[in-house]
Parts: sequence; C-alpha cells; structure tokens
Amino acid sequence: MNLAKIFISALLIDNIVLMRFLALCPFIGMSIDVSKSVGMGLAVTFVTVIATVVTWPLYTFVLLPLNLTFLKILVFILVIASLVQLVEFYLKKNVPGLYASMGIYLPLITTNCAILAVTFDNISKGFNLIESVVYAVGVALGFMLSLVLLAGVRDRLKTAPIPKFLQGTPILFASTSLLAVAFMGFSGLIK
Amino acid sequence: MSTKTFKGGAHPPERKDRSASSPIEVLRNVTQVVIPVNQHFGAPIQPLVKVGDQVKRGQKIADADGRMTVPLHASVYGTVKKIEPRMQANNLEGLAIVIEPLPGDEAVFMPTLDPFSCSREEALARVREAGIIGVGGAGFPAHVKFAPPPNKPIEYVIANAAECEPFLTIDERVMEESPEDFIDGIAIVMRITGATKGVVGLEDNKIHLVPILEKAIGQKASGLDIVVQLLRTKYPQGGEKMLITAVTGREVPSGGLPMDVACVVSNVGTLKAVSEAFRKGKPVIDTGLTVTGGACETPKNLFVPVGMLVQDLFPDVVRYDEKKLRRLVMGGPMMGPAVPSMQVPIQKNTSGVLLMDAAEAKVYEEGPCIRCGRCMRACSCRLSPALLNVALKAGDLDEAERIGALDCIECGTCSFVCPSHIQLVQRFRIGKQLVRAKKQKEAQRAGK
Amino acid sequence: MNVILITLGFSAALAFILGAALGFFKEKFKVERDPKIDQVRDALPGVNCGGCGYPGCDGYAEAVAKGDAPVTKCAPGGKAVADALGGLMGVNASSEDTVAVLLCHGTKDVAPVKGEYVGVKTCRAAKLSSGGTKLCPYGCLGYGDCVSVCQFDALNMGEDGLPHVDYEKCTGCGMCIKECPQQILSSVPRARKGSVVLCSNRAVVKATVMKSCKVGCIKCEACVRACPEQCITMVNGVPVTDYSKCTSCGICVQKCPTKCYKLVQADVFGDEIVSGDTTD
Amino acid sequence: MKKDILRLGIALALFAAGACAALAVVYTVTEPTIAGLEREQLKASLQDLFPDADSFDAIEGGLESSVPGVTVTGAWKAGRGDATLGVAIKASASSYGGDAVMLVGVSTDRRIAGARVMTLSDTPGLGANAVNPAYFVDKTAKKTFPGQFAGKLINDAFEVKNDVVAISASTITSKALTSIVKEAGLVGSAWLEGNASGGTR
Amino acid sequence: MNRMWKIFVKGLVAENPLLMLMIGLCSSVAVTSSVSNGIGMGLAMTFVIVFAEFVISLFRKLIPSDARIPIFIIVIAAFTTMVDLSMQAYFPALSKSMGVFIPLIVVNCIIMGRVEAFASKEKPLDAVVDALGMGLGYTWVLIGIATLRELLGNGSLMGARIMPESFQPILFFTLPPGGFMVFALFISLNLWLKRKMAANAVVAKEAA
Amino acid sequence: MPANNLLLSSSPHVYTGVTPQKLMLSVIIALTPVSVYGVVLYGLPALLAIVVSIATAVASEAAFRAVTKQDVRIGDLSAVVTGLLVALISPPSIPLWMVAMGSFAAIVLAKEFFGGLGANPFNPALIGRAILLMSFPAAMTTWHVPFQGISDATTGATPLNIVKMGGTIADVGQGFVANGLATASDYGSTLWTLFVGNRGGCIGESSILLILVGFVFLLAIRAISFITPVAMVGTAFVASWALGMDPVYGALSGGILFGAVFMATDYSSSPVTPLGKAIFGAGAGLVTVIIRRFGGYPEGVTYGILMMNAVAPFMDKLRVKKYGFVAPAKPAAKEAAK
Ligand SMILES: Cc1cc2nc3c(=O)[nH]c(=O)nc-3n(C[C@H](O)[C@H](O)[C@H](O)COP(=O)(O)O)c2cc1C
Ligand SMILES: Cc1cc2nc3c(=O)[nH]c(=O)nc-3n(C[C@H](O)[C@H](O)[C@H](O)COP(=O)(O)O)c2cc1C
Ligand SMILES: Cc1cc2nc3c(=O)[nH]c(=O)nc-3n(C[C@H](O)[C@H](O)[C@H](O)COP(=O)(O)O)c2cc1C
Ligand SMILES: Cc1cc2nc3c(=O)[nH]c(=O)nc-3n(C[C@H](O)[C@H](O)[C@H](O)CO)c2cc1C
Ligand code: SF4
Ligand code: SF4
Ligand code: SF4
Ligand code: SF4
Ligand code: FES
Repeated sequence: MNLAKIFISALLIDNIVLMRFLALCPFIGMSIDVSKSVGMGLAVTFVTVIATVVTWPLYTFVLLPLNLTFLKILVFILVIASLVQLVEFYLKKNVPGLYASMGIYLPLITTNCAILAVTFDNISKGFNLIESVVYAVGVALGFMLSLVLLAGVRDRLKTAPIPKFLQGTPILFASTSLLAVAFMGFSGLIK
Repeated sequence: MSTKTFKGGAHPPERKDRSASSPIEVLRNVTQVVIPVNQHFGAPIQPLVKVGDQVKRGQKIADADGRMTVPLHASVYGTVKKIEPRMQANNLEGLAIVIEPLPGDEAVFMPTLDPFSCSREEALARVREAGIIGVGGAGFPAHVKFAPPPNKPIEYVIANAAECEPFLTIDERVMEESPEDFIDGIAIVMRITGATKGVVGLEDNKIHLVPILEKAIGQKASGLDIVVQLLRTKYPQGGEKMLITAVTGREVPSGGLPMDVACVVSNVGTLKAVSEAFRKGKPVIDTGLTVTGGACETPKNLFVPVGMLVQDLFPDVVRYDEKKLRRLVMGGPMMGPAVPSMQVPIQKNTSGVLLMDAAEAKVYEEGPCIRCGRCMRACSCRLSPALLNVALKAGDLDEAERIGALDCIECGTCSFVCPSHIQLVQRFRIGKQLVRAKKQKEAQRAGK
Repeated sequence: MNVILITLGFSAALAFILGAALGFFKEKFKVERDPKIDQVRDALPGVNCGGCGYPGCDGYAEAVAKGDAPVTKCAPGGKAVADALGGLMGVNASSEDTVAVLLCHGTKDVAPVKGEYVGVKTCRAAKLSSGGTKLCPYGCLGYGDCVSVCQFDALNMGEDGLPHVDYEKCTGCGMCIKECPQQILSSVPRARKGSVVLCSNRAVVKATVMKSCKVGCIKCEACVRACPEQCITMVNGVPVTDYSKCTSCGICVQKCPTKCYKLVQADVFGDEIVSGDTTD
Repeated sequence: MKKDILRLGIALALFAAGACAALAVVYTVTEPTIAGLEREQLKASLQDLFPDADSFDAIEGGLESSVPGVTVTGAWKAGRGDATLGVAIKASASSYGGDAVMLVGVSTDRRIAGARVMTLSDTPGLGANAVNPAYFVDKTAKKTFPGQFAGKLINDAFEVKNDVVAISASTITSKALTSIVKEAGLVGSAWLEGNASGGTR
Repeated sequence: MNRMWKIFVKGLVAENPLLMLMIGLCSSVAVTSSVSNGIGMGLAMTFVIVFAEFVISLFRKLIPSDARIPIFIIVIAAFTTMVDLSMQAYFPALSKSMGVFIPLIVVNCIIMGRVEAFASKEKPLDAVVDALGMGLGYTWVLIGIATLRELLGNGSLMGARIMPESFQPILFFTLPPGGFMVFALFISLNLWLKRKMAANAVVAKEAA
Repeated sequence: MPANNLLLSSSPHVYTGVTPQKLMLSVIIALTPVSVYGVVLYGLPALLAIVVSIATAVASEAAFRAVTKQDVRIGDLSAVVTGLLVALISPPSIPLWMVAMGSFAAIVLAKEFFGGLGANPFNPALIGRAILLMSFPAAMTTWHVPFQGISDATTGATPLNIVKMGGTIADVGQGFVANGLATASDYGSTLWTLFVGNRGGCIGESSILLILVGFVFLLAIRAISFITPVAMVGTAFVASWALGMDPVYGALSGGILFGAVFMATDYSSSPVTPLGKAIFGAGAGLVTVIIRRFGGYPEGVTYGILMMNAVAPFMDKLRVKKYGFVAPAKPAAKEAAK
C-alpha cells in the first residue's frame, strides 16, 4: 500500500471517530469549541506518533523474538502511559509555551482508545515503521478533523430550539450520526 | 444628472403622495404646551423659571453650563403652570415645563447677526443660544457639530434632504416653500465650518425640487460651490453614513463621526433654523412636521410650537378616524417610536406624527430565523444581522461586538425585510446596551 | 515454564525501569503551583476522561481551584467527588442569607397596560422600546427576564402576570435582581423581621398613581405617621422600613389604604409571606 | 529522592511480576488451542477445496502474480500419496471495503477446483453477500458467488456480468473477487506446469 | 444487604456508566451491530472490571499512591489479556468480529474510573458488588442497543432471522451512523427514565 | 384591558409582505416543471412517489411537533419542499414505503431533532437520500429507461453509471438511440439529449433545461443567491476537466445541477455570508467530482453537499467587511508601547 493511500484511508475513509467509533470520550468531551478541538487534536497527533515510534520497535525487536507477543496489551499501555507522563513533565518544566497550548491535553490521552488502537493496528496491518507513522498521523488528524467539525455543528446547536428530550448529549450523538452519514461518501474512495 | 447611492438598503412603500402637495400650515393657538427640558443629546439642563412665572415667546427657560448643552426657549407667551416629570416622545418620563398661553403674543427674539461678518466664535455662540439641535436625527447640539477640533478640517457640508422615511414630506415642503432660507443655512454652516463644498443630497423622488433649489443657490449663494446631488430613492439613503458614502464615496470609520471624513451633515430643518437664528434672531420654538397615516383623514404639513401635545392637534387642525387608529408613531414608520397615548409633546426633532391604521400596522408573530440572508443583503452597514442575532441569543457579547453590534445604526432595514418578522433591531438595541456595558466594565478593569 | 520465567524477568525489569523513571522525573520536573490545585487534583479520580470538558483532571482541578468551574463536572467521581470539592472550595458561608422579594404587586387585573405590546417579549426590550407596557412606569413588566436567569428554578411566572419567588429554592444569588430592568426585585434578609412595601411607584402625585394602578402606594404617608417606632421614611417617594427598628407590629399593614404592605416574619418567611392579612 | 525511585520501581516491578506470572499461565494454557485453531481452519479450507487430498505442503517462493492488483500470499500443494492433485493459492486484492482474501484451488486439469473467501470487509447486504452461504447468484442451481467458479477452465473468459454472475448492485466486489480467482488460477496452473507436469492425471 | 443492593443498582440507571457518565463510550457503538457481540463484550468487560476491582481493593493498602495509576494499568491489562486470550481460544468467531475492541477494554475509562474512585478506597466485597453493578449496567445497554440494531439492520437476533421474509433489512442501523443515532436515542431514553424516577421519588416523598 | 387600542411596538412599524411560507411556495413553483417532467418520463409510479413523500414529510413534522408539545407549523410549507425533494432525488422505481421512510428520516432525524425550520445543520432531504442509499443500495441504484414505464424489463444504467463502469460517452449515445431517446449518437446530440432530459436517473434530475427554468425563476424573485450554484457547477466543471473527465458531460449528467440549484441553496444548512456561499459551493463541487472520479459511487452530489454542510458553520465567520471597517491597529500600538 502506498503511503498516500494509508493516509487518506486513515483520515477520511476509516475515520477513527466517525467510522470506527474510537476515541469517543474525548470526542464528545473536547469538541466544545474549535480551539480546544485543535489543541486536543495536536496533542493526540504528537502522542500517537511517539507511541508508534516506541511500540513498533519494541514489538518487532523485543516481544516478537522473545515470543512474548501476548504481553503486547500490557506492555503497550504501560509504555504509552509512562511516556505521556514523562513528556508532560518535560513540557511543563521546559517548554511551558507548548505545554499551555497542547500539553495540558496530554493526560487525557493516556486513556484514549485511539492511541492504543493505532499501535495495535500497526502490528495487525503489518505496516513497517514509516507506514506506521504515516498511519498514526492520518488517524490523529482524522480525529482532529471530526472534533473540529463537531465543534462547528455544536456552535449552531447552542441557539437551536432542540426538543427537550434530546438536549445535551443525545443531540451530540445525533449530530455525530449525521456527520458520519456525510463521511459515508468517502467509503469506496480507494479501491 | 447622475444618481448616486450606497450598497444595501430596501424599498418600503413611500406613501408620501397624501401630504406632499399640501402647503405648510403655521399653527399658533394652542391651549397648553408641555416642553420637555432635555430634548437634545448631551448633558441635562435645568429650568430657569418657576411655577407661576410669566414667560414670553422666545424667552430662555432652561439652560446649563457645559459644552454638550443647548438652551430651551418658551414657544408661547404664557404662565408656567407646572414643572414635573411628563411622558416624552421617547416613551420615557422626563422633566417638562408646562405653560398655559396668555392672550396676545409677546415675543423676545435675539438681535439679528450677520453670519458672514461676525467672528466664527460669535456665530457658534449664536447657534447655541438659538437652541439649535439636529432635527433630522438624535438631536445632537448643532454648535458642537459645527465646531470640530482643528485637526479635523471640514470639506463638505451636506444638506440631508433625502427624507428617506416613508410618509414624511415636511423637508420636501420646506425646501419648496422656503428654499432661500435653506440654502442660506448651508452657506452659513459652510462659513462656520470652513467647508469649501456644499451638497444638497436629494432623493430622486423629489426631482422636481432641483430647479427651485438651483435657483435659490443662484440667488443666495452664487459665489459658493453648492450643488444638488440626486440620490437613488432607497431607505436609509438619509442615514448620514449612507449619505456621505453616496455623495463623497468615503466611509465613516467604525466608531467615528462624519468629521473624520471631513463632512458635516445637517437636516433641512436644522439648516433653516440656522438661517433664522441669524437673520431673524429666532430661537427654535417651532417645529415642522407631517401628520399623516392611514387613519388620518386630512394629512397635513405643519409648523407648531414646540411642546404642543399631539392630542391638541385633533380635531381642529387634523381629523382622524378613531376606529381605524392602531398605532401612533412619533416620526417615520422605520425609526419613530410608537407611543401609547396622545398626551405626548411634539418636540424640536419630531418630524411627523403617524396615525397608522390596522392594514399599515399589521402585526406579525416572530418566527424562527430561516437563514434566508435577506437581512444580510439589506443591511445598510453591511453587517450580518442574522449572525448578530444568533450571537446575542447565545449571549456571546464578544462575538456580537466583533460582528459589529456597535456599528448598527438601528435603521431597521433588516427587520423590515425579514420574512420571519424577527425583531432584529429591537434586539440589537438591547445588544448594543449590553456590549457597551461590557466594554465599560472591561475599561474599568483595565484602568484599575 | 520457560515462558513464565522470561515473562517474569522481562516485565519485572520493564516495570522497575518505568517506576524508577517515574519517581525520578517526578522530582526532577517538579513545578511549583498553588497547593489548592493539588488538593483538588487529589480529590479527583484521575481518570483523565475529559468528560468534564477540561483537558484532563489537572485542567479541571486548576479551573476548580481558581473558581472558574463548578464542582459538579466530574462524571466518574459522581456526587462524592462533587461534595469533596465543594468542601475544599468552601461555600461562601460569610454572607447573610437573603432572598429576593418583588416590590410590586400590580397584578394583571389591578395594574392596566398602556396598549398591546407586540415587540420582543422580554422586560428589557419592552422597557427600552416602549418605556414599559404598564401605565405604571415603575412596576413589573411581567415578561420574566428574572425567571429566565434564575439558575435555581426559584422563580415562576404566575397567572397573575407577576413572578413568584419560591423562598425555599431561592439562594439569594441576586441574579434576578441584577437582571430586572425595573430594579424592583430587592434582596431581603430571610431571617429578619420587618415589613416591606410592595410598590415601587415613585410618582409624587396621588392621582398619577391611582390612574396607573389600583394597589399602588398613593403617598398618603399614613404608615409613616402610624408607625409607633417611627421607622418608616419616604425615600424617592416610596416608604422604606428601617429593619433595625421595626418590631413587626403590623400597624403599617393595617393602616395602608391600598394594602401594599407585607410583613416579613422571621418564623414564617420560609413558607409564606403574610400579606396584609392581619386586617382581613 | 533515591528512596522514592527505589520504592516506586519495586512496587511496580512486584505488581508487574505478579500480573505477568498469572498471564503467562493463561497463555500457556490457551496458546496451543489458538495456534491449533488457525492451523485447523486452514486445513479445513484446503480439505474443502481438495476433498481427496491427504497431504498439503506449503510451497515457498516462485509464485508471483503478474497483474498489479492481485497479491499472492501463500500456496499449498495438495497431494494424495505421491500424486499431485493441484495447488491451493491464497491471494488478495482490494475490494470495496478493503482487502479481500481468497483461497483458490487449481486442479491439474487447468480448472478451478474451488474458491473460498477467507476475508472480506465489504458492505453487509451487498458485497458481503459473497460470503453469505445463503446468497445464491444462481437460485435454481443454488450456486453461491464463489461457488460458481468451481470447475471453470482457467482459460475461459472471466468477464463479470457476462461469464461471471455478479452479486447484484456490487460490481466492484464481484470484479475484485473474480480477478483474484482468475489470477490465482493462472499462477497455480503455471506452477503446476513447471513442477507437477508428471501428475497422475 | 440493603447497602449492597444500593451499591449494585446505581450502576444500572442512575449512574449508568454509558448513559449517564458518558465514559467508556467507544465499545458501546462499535460492537453493538449484533447482539452476540454485545453480550460478548458486556461479559468480557464485566469480567475485567470485577476482577480488577477485587484485586485492587484487596491490595489497596499496599499500593503507593504515586505509582497507583501504573499499577492499576498493569492489573487491568493483565485481566484484559486473559479475556482476550481465552476468547481467541474458545470463541474464535466472536473474538474475530470484535477485533481490536477486546484489547481496548484496557483503556476503558469506566474501569479506571471505578478502580480509582471506588476499589482503591473500599472493601473487596463492596468493590465486587460495585463492579458487578457497573458491568451489568454496561451490559444491558449494549444488549439493548444491539437488539434494536440487529433487529432492524439485519432482521435477526443472535444471528437467527426473526423478522418475516418480506422485511427488508435497513442497513442504516448496522452502519456507523445508525449506531450513533440509536445510541443518542438510548441516552435520551435513560435521561427520561431517570427524570421519571426522580419525579416518582418526589411524589413518594410528598405522599409520605 | 389596555388603556386604549394602540399597539406598542418597536420600530420599524412596516414590513415587506414576504414570509417563509411564500419563499417555500416559490421553491415549490420552481420545482413544478421538473416534477411534472419526471411524471411524464416515468408515469404513475413517479407521481405516487412524490405524493407519498410529501404526505409523509408533512405528517411526520406535524406528528413530531405535536408529540413533543411544540407549535405545529406545517403551514410554512418547508416540509412540503423537503418531501418533494426527497422524491425528486429518488429513483423512479423506489418502493413507496421506502420513499416514505426517507421523508420520515429527513424530517425527524435531520430537521426536527435539531429544532425544526432553520435550525438543522444538515440538508434534510439529502440526509433522507443518504440514509436510503446506505440502507437499500440495490433499490436506490436501480434505474429505468424513460417513457417505458417501470418494470424489470426497462431497467437501464444511467449515463454516469455507464461511464463509471468504464463505458464511453459514445456508448451512452448509442444507448440513447437504442432506447429511442435520441435520433443520433454523435457527441453533440448526446449532450442535447442530456440537456433536454430524455435520460434515466432520479425523478427530478434529468432535465437540465427545466432545472435552469427553475433557477432563473428563483433568482428573479430573489429567493436564492446565484453564488452557490454558480460556484458549485463552475468548480465541478474545472475539477472534472483537471481530472481528465469531460466537464460538459459531467455538468449535464447526474444530479449536480439539480443539487446546485435546489439543495446547495437550502437556507438553513448553507452559509449566509456571500464569501461563505462561494466557498461552500466550490467545496461541494470539488467533493462531488472527487467522489465521481475516485469514489465508490458514480455520483457524489449528495455527499459533496453534506460534507460542506458539516463545514458550513465555519463559513458563517467569513463575513463581508462591515461599513467603515477599520483594521485594528494593534501591532503598531504594541510597537509604540515598546
Ligand atoms: C436610518 C437613518 C435614516 C435617516 N434618515 C434621515 C433622513 O431621511 N433625513 C434626515 O435629515 N436625517 C436622517 N437621518 C439622520 C441622519 O443620519 C443625520 O443624523 C442627520 O441628517 C444629521 O442632521 P441633523 O443634525 O440636522 O439632524 C437618518 C438617520 C438614520 C440612522
Ligand atoms: C452503503 C453502500 C455500500 C456499498 N457497498 C458496496 C460493496 O460492498 N460492494 C460493491 O461492489 N459496491 C458497493 N456499493 C456501491 C454501489 O452499489 C455501486 O453502485 C455499485 O458498485 C455499482 O455496481 P452495479 O452496477 O452492480 O450497480 C455500495 C454503495 C453504498 C451506497
Ligand atoms: C441532488 C442530488 C444528489 C445526488 N447525490 C447522489 C450521490 O451522492 N450519489 C449517488 O450515487 N447518486 C446521487 N444522486 C443521483 C445521481 O444524480 C444519479 O441519479 C445517479 O447516480 C446516476 O447518475 P446519471 O444519471 O448521471 O448516470 C443525486 C441526485 C440528485 C438530484
Ligand atoms: C431555496 C431553498 C432551497 C431548499 N432546499 C432544501 C433542500 O435541499 N432540502 C430540504 O430538505 N429542504 C429544502 N428547503 C426547504 C427548507 O429550507 C428546509 O426544510 C429547511 O432546511 C428546514 O430547516 C429549501 C428551501 C428553500 C427556500
Ligand atoms: S438596523 Fe442595524 S443591522 Fe439592521 S439593517 Fe440597520 S444597520 Fe444593519
Ligand atoms: S432576514 Fe430574518 S429569517 Fe432571513 S436570515 Fe435574516 S433574520 Fe433570518
Ligand atoms: S420583576 Fe423585573 S425582570 Fe421580573 S418580570 Fe418583573 S419587570 Fe421583568
Ligand atoms: S435568581 Fe437568585 S436571588 Fe433571584 S430568585 Fe433565583 S435564586 Fe433567588
Ligand atoms: S472508551 Fe473512552 S475514549 Fe474510547
């Protein structure tokens, strides 16, 4: 598979949120406005890439030879969690500017399914390291895209006379549903 | 002659034909006048008379120090009966001086003054002493408008003869009946402000006035560069920003004033008052207005003493059908406030009394905004009324300010065209208050 | 067995390294900050789910500690955490317990309107465009701007066209008082004895009042004269009680010809206001 | 600070060791089953294609698809005793909803012995009908979409909608699967020609 | 007993992890296109949360607070892996159709949340009851959503066709948009239930 | 009991006579030619689909609003427009229950859930269509040859489908001749046939000529702005050319013109600002072509517009410079402060 295809498919066709239902918690929680969406999206991009860069070699060069592949869940999540924590410590202390705009979203990400799913996908789809990184970026930007789009729709919901029984979270999911309808248009884009 | 205009706007039905051809009637005999003390835009002034005092017509009865003040004059010869809060034309209570006329007419006017030989300061003082405020709009003190700071030289004096409000015809009649006074007023203001160009901005539905005005220019101001500029008949062509843009191509900067683009804009009535203040020494004690509307049986243009109550117009001066009357508006239908009773005084800047019948004053329920964008197309200030409305609804005052809440001139074009009959302007007025309050708070916080 | 040994060795080593690193960096990268944030942070579950709408538990903790966020946003923590945070942040215990009272009793049938109002149906809009809708320019306009700002569901628009305060729910937050364009909601101590005049008509002339409202204060000053404690004075044309002197004797309530007095009684306030019923 | 490091490290290590020990036990129990499952599944499929065969030997290398869209990912020689019955080719191509993988049997007489869809992620109700055992492209003969290939000559035309019955409203899926079968057939028969020309038949 | 019951039932509606707390959402939409997946996921999840809460509650005094998050992760991950391996071994088809979602139980916010908020502070037995309540609260929602989606989207339940032959499956329900829409309706249903219960409580109180 | 019968109101006191109802009525009028022509092409089934669709749309709206205790306002005719559009963008052989379901989804899921008229961020009719398309792909992609009634014997591929599946424009032309829809199969007459609308497709989309009639009418009464449709078709034209497809053919076949005129202009799901409209149209045209060229469907108008609906809220921020706009002089001020 060439890299562009991997990227487009991760970004649009198999959009992590709208088509694969992952990372829903931060999707609903953080799409309040565009700036939050973008901050969260950037943080996710950053972490998915790092997680990919770390877990892929770990799996390929350590777990696989040692025949410990069954430990991958445990190892991946531990490594990712620690990594995020370290990066956060580091940014907070040394790059406060970046921390303020993006770092504050980092802790959210430890428990974000998307990151872990990407690292698993990298393995199960048999990507090499470069493909894995491209895939990770595609997924993360796809996440950001859906977040930003929902933030836009939410802006309109603010003043809409939504029926009472749907107010709050239900209408967010209904909006997500219609966003997913629109994204269905991309299915089959790459054959 | 080419017709100029601005972008946006709308075409409300004009309905000027019913009063356009009726000559101005001058009214003197009234049973009482209720003169609101503060009719101008600016700092409040205080009465100079007491209950029981006798006042002459033209006598100063209220004044105060301060730049943003103008004095007030008695419009009849009579006895001060009361000084108490009364309902004003803006629907709010305010201090008013009630005078009951005495028989006869004792008047005190100022001495005449030659506007072209006196000093500029003397001329400005005369404008103030005559109690002149802008009668086309908010009642801005004329002497302040005519004296911009030295770093803002004035190039144009634009006479606002657009009279873009439907129904109203008083400016048209004034220009037709006393064009010389009006042109003289322009010349005087040009003299005071040092402007080199004078322009009469005239909507093209009054094209028949062009020869009359040009003749008057020839007679009264032959040495000066005063021209008549025809404008497309379109609401709100008479808004000063639109007028300036149409005439000069300049745009008054956001938050700025006409003087920022070297213009002074004055209404026909204001200019006539300026002329009279010098040539006759007469302060503003009369006001011209059109009384018309579907419920009005005898539409008329009138000069009446300031402070005359609307109810005293009927039935002797004007007749109306009480059964038909549904809405009583002080001014034009686009911008004038509707008042709930006839016990409202006619003020210096009252340009009309509209007696609207049920057909004209049809009531619509507000619907949801369907985002048709008609308001966006119509807004004379190129604002985005639909979006401003949403921002205000969401309580997002920052966004409202960014969209231009404070730039809205409250012309009402957007409400007029909205198919869902959303009361956009009314909401914007509140929005402007809120935004201003917010800015004030921020300024306070910043100041601390 | 081999697998088990490798597994054990590998994971123990990995975990040890990670744990050690954690301990190390925690110290090394320590950042000074408001201890309150840490207190709040510790009270939170640390799930970092983002459900609160803040970037993680830390973000939320910071917002709570600064007082920018309500304490009830943490979903995983539920009520327990909310209570804990509430305790940490401390409820403003100092201020006096007040409630809002409407100083107008010009209901629909006694206070006529000037005309049919067809503009935006809010008090502020009606006030701005038409100077209010009632003949009485000081009274309640009845479009419920106050009702819409009350966060505690303590205000309800009554059938009579006036908002009614549910004194049990009212927290005295003062939102409605700030919102009312007529400024006729007033903050009254819940526990204080005394009397209030339920009219804000500042017109000086009796006739003007009588024309505009059947139950308005007609400035007869009977109450001022009748009060044995002399605690009532006219302020801006409206009688005002000095609560420190008032004994709740109820004489003013009896004397008022238009029955605009209400007695605020400490013991019954929570349940009802006795409105002139000493004479009924 | 040193103490902290040690304390956290040891605590974590202990828990990890405990957890992993338990895991390793579970793993040793389940591993044979999981591995066995996969092998059995493949075996069952192969057996399904060549019911008579008694041995399946993986073929390493030498099998390359010549069309760009189709990739051969594995091959097995089906034998009975010493005789070669045919080859089974595992190949994939991109279909509507992602890669589709098929196992195609090619018999020594240059016919398709059979075709099975191993992986397909197309739309349920459309493309996914290719793996629906109850979806028949030929209702009278009760032939499923992959079933229609059995017995077809390698050199026949494989034109969808002419020679191959398409799944209704799923031309893309049909074309992708057909291309796999055709290419696998060609590759398989080429191999047979080179390596098993002396087959029993 | 009463106390236990209270701990147990709150997970079903009032503090239902999916519908009220809005966490652990991903699996609820993803695996609910068929009932068997829903049941499988629900049970897997319940297994992990019960054992994780139990173990952590058991050792709660031994866990240094600075390292608690990594330790929780280790414990949860271990149980998740066990479930994953067992499903692969004994329910291969189910395991395949749920794909990556079984491993993802490890990051399911519900588990972390309950472990932190409840298990690390309470006694083991209480923790197990809490976990059961949460797990079942999670499971019933999955099954509910899955029933609707499979019935309308495929005309079947647990893979068995039950709608009449003439019923044409509405694929919308099995596809992502349908999943979101059905989930939206479930949340709104639950909110309604909760409001109703609160109203009943008020009525009961007033009656008393 | 007011003191007199004077109305209290805020200025302005006069209004244009335009109402939402009249605007919707004008859209219905603009859609009448294509609707009638659809019935001419396909006969009774098309008529029934239109009637059922409108009836369901109106009934669902009324029922939903009644059940949720809101004011029922079907009088504004917007539900009629939505219902009509759902039918017009469905294939002529669509089962009646299916088109009813589409209308229901359009009105309930896409419109009323979000607060009804003017509040829906996505185009209801297109959501209805998209849901039908994903639910019943077979039925939604079964096309019929015009003038031959609706039966199994008359199914035929639509022009875009033929090309998508590898055919050429000449094949399309020959198909027209074979079905008696055209007399010659050269390029020019094929395009002419497409322009007049004697071709298979959705009920309302065939006749470019009649769509343009509707367009001119809507423009003339100023119900819509020309910006969106022109931007959309223009961009699609350029993009198809750039991607090596016949742009004229692309503009005349499929639903792009219908979509551009009647659906991309939907008030509530498209931007209100002029610049926003331009970008909205351009984006919709671009996505349409990308899907046509690379996507899984022969036609991408539905998704082109729906995708842009999702982005539309941001385009409302692209406002025209207001009167007297002065750029904030911040940087200068800051420097001065330094
Ligand atoms: C929407 C709008 C319409 C106006 N129309 C007129 C008009 O027709 N004639 C007029 O003299 N002033 C009109 N004005 C007032 C002018 O903007 C301006 O205030 C006035 O011409 C200044 O002259 P003055 O100071 O003599 O009143 C209008 C104002 C607004 C906001
Ligand atoms: C939701 C949806 C899913 C689809 N899934 C498939 C699919 O799995 N396989 C396929 O070949 N085409 C699929 N299509 C594509 C259309 O059915 C397309 O029109 C078809 O491939 C054209 O082929 P036909 O000539 O057989 O109608 C799908 C379309 C839609 C709307
Ligand atoms: C506004 C509108 C939008 C449409 N959107 C799509 C779409 O997104 N996908 C699709 O396959 N058909 C869509 N259609 C139907 C197609 O235009 C067309 O009927 C079908 O794809 C075959 O096109 P053809 O007639 O040009 O060959 C739409 C029709 C209209 C009127
Ligand atoms: C110019 C115009 C175009 C419209 N287009 C659509 C449309 O594409 N889809 C639709 O459901 N309703 C359409 N409507 C009807 C109406 O706007 C629609 O029901 C609203 O989207 C509901 O809020 C249209 C109305 C107008 C005036
Ligand atoms: S009232 Fe304000 S927003 Fe409305 S058209 Fe006039 S200037 Fe624009
Ligand atoms: S004119 Fe009215 S309905 Fe149309 S966009 Fe403006 S506010 Fe909305
Ligand atoms: S009390 Fe004030 S805000 Fe409340 S309804 Fe009356 S006037 Fe409006
Ligand atoms: S807004 Fe505050 S003060 Fe007013 S009624 Fe509500 S709780 Fe009481
Ligand atoms: S379960 Fe919370 S992000 Fe997926």
